[in-house]
Amino acid sequence: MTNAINLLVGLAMGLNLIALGSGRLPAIIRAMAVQGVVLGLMPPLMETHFDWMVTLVAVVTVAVKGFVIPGLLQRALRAANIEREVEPSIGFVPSLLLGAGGTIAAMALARVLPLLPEHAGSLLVPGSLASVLTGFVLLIGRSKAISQVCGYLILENGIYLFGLLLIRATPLLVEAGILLDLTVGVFVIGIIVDRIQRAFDSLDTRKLTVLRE
Amino acid sequence: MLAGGCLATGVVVGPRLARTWIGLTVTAAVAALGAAAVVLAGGTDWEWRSGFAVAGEPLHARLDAMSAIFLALVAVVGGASAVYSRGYWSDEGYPDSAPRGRRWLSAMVLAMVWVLLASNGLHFLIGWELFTVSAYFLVTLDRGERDARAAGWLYLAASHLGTLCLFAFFGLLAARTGSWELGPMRENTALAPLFWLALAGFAVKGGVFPAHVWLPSAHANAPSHVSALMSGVAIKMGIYGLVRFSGWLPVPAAAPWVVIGLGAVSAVLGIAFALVQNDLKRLLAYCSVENVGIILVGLGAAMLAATHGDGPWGRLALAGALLHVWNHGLAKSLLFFGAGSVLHATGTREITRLGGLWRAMPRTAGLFALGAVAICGLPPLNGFVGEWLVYLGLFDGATAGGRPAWGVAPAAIALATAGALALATFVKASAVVFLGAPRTKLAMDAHESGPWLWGPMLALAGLCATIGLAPFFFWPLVARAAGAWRPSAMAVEPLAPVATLGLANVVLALFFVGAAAWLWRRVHAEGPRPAPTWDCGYAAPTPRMQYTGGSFGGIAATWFSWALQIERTVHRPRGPFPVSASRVERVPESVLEWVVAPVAGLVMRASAAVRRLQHGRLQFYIVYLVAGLAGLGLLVLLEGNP
Amino acid sequence: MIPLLLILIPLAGAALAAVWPSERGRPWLLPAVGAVHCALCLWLLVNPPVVAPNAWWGFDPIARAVLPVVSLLFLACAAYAVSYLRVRTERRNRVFVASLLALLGLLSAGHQARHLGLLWITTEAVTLAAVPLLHFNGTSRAYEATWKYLLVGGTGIALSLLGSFCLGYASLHGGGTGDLTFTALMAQGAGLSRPWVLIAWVLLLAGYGTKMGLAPMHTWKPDAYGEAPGIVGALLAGGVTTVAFTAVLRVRAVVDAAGAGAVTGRTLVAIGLFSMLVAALFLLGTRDFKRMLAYSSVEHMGILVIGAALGRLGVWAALFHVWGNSLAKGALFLSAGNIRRAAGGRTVDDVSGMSAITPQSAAIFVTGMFAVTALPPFAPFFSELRVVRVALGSGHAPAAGMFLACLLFAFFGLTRVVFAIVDGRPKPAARGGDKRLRESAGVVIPPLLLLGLALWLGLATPEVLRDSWTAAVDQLFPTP
Amino acid sequence: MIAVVDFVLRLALWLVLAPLLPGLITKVKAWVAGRRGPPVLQLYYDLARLWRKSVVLSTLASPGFVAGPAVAWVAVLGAALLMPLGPAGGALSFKGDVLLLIYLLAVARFCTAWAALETGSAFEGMGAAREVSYAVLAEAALITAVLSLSVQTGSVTLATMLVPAAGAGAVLLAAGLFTVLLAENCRVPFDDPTTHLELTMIHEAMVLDHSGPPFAVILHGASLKLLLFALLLCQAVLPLGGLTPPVAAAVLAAGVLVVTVGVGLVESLLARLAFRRVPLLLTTAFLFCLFALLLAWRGGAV
Repeated sequence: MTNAINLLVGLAMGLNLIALGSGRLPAIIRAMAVQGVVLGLMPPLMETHFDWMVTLVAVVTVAVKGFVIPGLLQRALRAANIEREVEPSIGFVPSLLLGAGGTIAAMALARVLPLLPEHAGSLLVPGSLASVLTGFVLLIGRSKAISQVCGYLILENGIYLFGLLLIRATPLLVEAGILLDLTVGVFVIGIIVDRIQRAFDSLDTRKLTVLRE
Repeated sequence: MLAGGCLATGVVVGPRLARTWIGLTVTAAVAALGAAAVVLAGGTDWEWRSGFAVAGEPLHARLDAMSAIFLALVAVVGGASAVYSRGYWSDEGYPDSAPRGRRWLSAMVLAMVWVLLASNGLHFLIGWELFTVSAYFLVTLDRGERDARAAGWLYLAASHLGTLCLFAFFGLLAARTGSWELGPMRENTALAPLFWLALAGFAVKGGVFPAHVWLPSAHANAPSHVSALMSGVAIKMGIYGLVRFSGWLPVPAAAPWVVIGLGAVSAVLGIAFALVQNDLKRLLAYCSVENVGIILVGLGAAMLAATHGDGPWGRLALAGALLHVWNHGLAKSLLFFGAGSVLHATGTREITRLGGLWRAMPRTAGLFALGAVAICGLPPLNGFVGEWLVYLGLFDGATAGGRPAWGVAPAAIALATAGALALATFVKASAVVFLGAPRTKLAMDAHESGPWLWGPMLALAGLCATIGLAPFFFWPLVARAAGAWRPSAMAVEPLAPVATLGLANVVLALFFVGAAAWLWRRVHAEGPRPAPTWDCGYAAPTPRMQYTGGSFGGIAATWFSWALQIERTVHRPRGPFPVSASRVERVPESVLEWVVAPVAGLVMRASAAVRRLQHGRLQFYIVYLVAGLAGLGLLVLLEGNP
Repeated sequence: MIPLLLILIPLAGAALAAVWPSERGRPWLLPAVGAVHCALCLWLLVNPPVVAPNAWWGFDPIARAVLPVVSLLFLACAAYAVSYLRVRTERRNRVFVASLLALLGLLSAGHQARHLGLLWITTEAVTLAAVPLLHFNGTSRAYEATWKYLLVGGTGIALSLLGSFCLGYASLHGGGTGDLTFTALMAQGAGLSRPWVLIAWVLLLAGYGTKMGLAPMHTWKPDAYGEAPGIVGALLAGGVTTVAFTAVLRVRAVVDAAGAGAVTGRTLVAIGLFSMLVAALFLLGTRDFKRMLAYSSVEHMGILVIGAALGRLGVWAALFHVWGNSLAKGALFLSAGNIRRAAGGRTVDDVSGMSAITPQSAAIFVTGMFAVTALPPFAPFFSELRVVRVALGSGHAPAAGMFLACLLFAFFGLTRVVFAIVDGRPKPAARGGDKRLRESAGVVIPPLLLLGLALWLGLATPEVLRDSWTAAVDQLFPTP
Repeated sequence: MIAVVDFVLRLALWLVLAPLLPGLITKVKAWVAGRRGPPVLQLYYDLARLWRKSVVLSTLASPGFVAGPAVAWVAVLGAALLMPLGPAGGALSFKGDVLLLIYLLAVARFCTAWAALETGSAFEGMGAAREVSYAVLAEAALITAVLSLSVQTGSVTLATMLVPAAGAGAVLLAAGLFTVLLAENCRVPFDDPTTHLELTMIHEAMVLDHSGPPFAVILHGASLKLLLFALLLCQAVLPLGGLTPPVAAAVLAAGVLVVTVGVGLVESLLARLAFRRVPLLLTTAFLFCLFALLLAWRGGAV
């Protein structure tokens, strides 16, 4: 069971690196989407017995994170007809290195942190930390709104991963609410990206610097 | 209570019913004056507690001799400037701002009365702030005028600095004593350091020399009745605070020396700045700095005496200072009213553009001259009585010897210098403005001002003369107030033969008038032959040949050039037939321009640097977020593991 | 039951607004719901209900101490909104009204949430509900502001979620059940594992600090306040920030119970002073009078946090300040909105002499400015004085000194801008002639009422409020 | 009754004797220069003649132009009456009368300057400006001198405080007061009462436009002031305490004579100072008095 989880987490971490390394926006979106699906699959796996609530949550997550948001972003992408992330403020190689370094650091940190015995072996903590870091790198280092949204999503995925530590402790209602919020939030962001694309007809956030001081 | 009521209603009805308002204000003034007189004469404090709580603190008003002194001044000058404003800032002249002016005037006077009565730190602060703000709105009554706005803002900013010092002061006081109640707490020596905060806060309001930066422009640009109120009364509130809390709190050992030093410096430099001003009202404003200095010298002497064996001479100096509070308040308001009439009649405050006004406005000229004599502290008027008492205190201190002598003797010399400079200043001010020939068309077309204007001036002048000629009526009052400062066995009254002085003053006054009349009669016995001024042979002296105020003060100005930093731009005449030549002098606000401005510049540069961080780049905003996170983490890491 | 009504009625109202047919009728839902909500709140304020210790929701003392002011503020804004929306007929108001009502419901929920998870959910929901309000004007600037608000705020809120998880894990690791209700966490107290608690504290403070707008996480604030309508600004400054602040208070209580009180105190003072300093420096140079309000809000958040750092008395003063600040800020934002509309400009360079064009609003603006800069006898004066007094009394003299210095600079900046706008000669750009924009009773009375409340609060703080604050303090510091 | 007689006598004494001093000074100067010079009583003749003359009033002058000299004269006379005459004491003596005396002189200065500025003449303005400016230093020196006297006698009353210090103090004080006397009475080296180059004058420049009785009053006032300072100087440095009244009076008269002659000698031996050097000299006088004060402290109460 734990191995399966670890496998998935490892996959998610790999996807982080892809998102960091690739300059093509569709690739980033795809990586983010796949990661969403992967994360969506986890809760049912962790549950020993079938629980329709969990399944529902998982389905919703997979649907929204894996398909709705990516679709929305794809649409904005087509409308703005841009393909590549041009001149990122943190280059791809550096961000890749950052991500890799961050992953290793996360591993090391997870050893230091006082964890419960049953979590000691799991990749959840390092995975979540690595994803959070990746999210930040994307948010800071990319100039296209879309890649920043992806970064934000990956950040939240990381937090989601950490949340899985508590899945038994916290009541499902809360989990569900949190998930709902996240998804709605991302959804709203997607809408705003769409609006910005119309207002500025570009997704280059370096153009969004009218408001200052 | 009646006074409060009238003023409160004045705030409400003031804007609409001008006449009723004046009636109310004057009634209030009379009532307040009565209350003060009762307390001063009767010697029993008036105390009033009420269950009604404002801001969680029960109302508690106390009127003792000390606050009664100031209350009387507030009443007199407040009432006078209310009447004066009727003619000076009339509804016809200023339809939109006159009503506002009435409201704020009432509010300001009310707030000052509140400050004087409050015996609760919280209420004191409330009154203090209200008084400051209403004064701001009075200064900027003429909203269209850029100078007035700038001056008002400077005033507000400076006052706020002072207020925040008082925030800290009262906050600490309340924190240390555990309650907002004010009152004598001399035995609690832990409170001594607080005096520095009080000094800072009240000195700004009082316009003590280094902290006077706001004063000249505010007093010069305000409407004249407001200038009178601010210069005559408002700055006395700062004095009140100092006197009050130097009496109620224990003071640190160094405080008396600092106070007397500040006083001496203010006295000399203040009047030095006044001497070189070309703006009549600015000159008067700087003169206020000088007089505040004189008062502080008296207070400092009293504090010195109190900390060195409590010799009676300190009380003498303090009593003199308190009397000087009155004298300066009356005379300075009179002078500002006079300056207001001049401004009203000619439309300019520049001394160099005036001259020869006595012909057009004899009443104003006479009253202004009287005010000048009073403010110079010349016998037989009130100014002399006050300064004489201060001198007596200082001399007794010097003769008593001991360490205080090293403080009071230099102070006495400083006072003498300041007195002589004041004389020069006011000879210049009154003579250049009112005597000789009109220098410009403005001065030529001047006209005498109406009874609303000279009425209050006459009243104030009468008071100046009364205090000067019958000081023995007022002496017991101030003596009692000085006694209320810090209770002490010593009685001050016998220390100074005020009655004799009063007698001398009366005789002198009689002889002055007599001799003048006699000589006048002698001169006019056979008709004097009128002729143009014999200007050493110039056939037709032109007004431009008259000695200007600038050159009049020139000699003494050179002695203080280190402080005045006068900037001259000289354009010398060239060639045999020079076409043009000019010599422009500008007196900078030294402290403001050489000290405050650079500091402000630094702060503004820092602000600009910080504001550049808000550049609109989202990526960096998230960097800031991460940085904040990291910073907090670091902090916790350092604090967290013991 | 009633506490839930506080949440449900506005949400129902939002639903109703979403389906309400008429553009002109819809705005009237706002004052209606607001009035009901306000009435309920005040009723609960006067006779507080008993809250089960382990309940997830509840009108507990903290909610009682803060929620009523939010409700009052909303009522005023709602009353204002009716006239405002009548002026802004060119925009459809369906989404606007619905989101406003939803915002109210979620705010009530946020204040009443006694469960860390729920608290987070509601806060995030509030963030999202505010989005349509922010870009109501539909300009590109508005979208830019919304975008920044979303990403910065979202990142921050995400961090606070991580923090919540960490706190839960601290409970697990300390042998607890991982129950995230505050009562349970505080009960576990020292049982919580210290490192996780500290990590959680950092993350939560950063997260909810972002919502509060503490420097350096405040960057979204000026943009949002500058571009949103006055109502939204008022509600953000007076309502949303309050939720975040109560969140910080509740979390702090837990961390203190875990025995890290000293750490929390230090961090709070540090970030509070930093916020005040940054805000003061920004205020010194700001020229846009709506962004100015945002920085002033940052400054006041700093004051709140410093108060919260100073123990029982400090928290009491901070709660007092919440009331004073919300009311005064509300008045400021609303009157600023009027001036902004009539002036047709946003900076001191192209606005002046507004006292001639919008006399009442200008007067309210000036008075409100004096109120937030602690002019007695308005409430903020007393709360700030209390903060100073407590700070000086508890040996934080340097902090108090810096506090006062920041107040001074802020005062300089505010007065400079405000008087530049109010006094002087009106600029030709000002659209004073436009009848639609002339100030009507509907847009003048609400801010006036708010000011009046602030004044009344300062002059005579009602006993019931004092009690409620004391009760809240007792809840936060169970062992005095 | 006695008081009235005493008062009248004093008044007569001052009024009559005062104009003698300028005459003496001019006599001394003439003698030094080897000329016969005008008679000692010249000033009396001048005063009588002026009193009979009629007046030329500047068209610009206000009533103050006439009132000024009168008030100034009364002020100086009042100051003179406060000044004790050796054993006879002052007409009116009370604590702090010395301050009244100093301020009465200030009143006189105020009025003279005022009257000078009445006519709007540049030269009189110049003179007035110099008068009031140099008075600043002179007054500081004077108050310091008085301070030193009162410190060493522990009194602020003229009658009791005019007791000279022993030795250096007295010398310093004498030097200081003598300089102040020269300055206050507009004698060489501060001012030259005889020259007629207006630019170089202080006092004379101020009275250019006065004529007839007012001018007479001014001249008489000036002589009163000179006598006043001479007496102050003498009593500050001459130990009259132990002497019997007649002797004391004689000594006092002799002292005044010596001072007058001294002034005359100075006038004939020294040249007028350039105006920008005047402050220097006055500051020196001030320092003399200051040192006297310090000495008084060292020997005195401390």
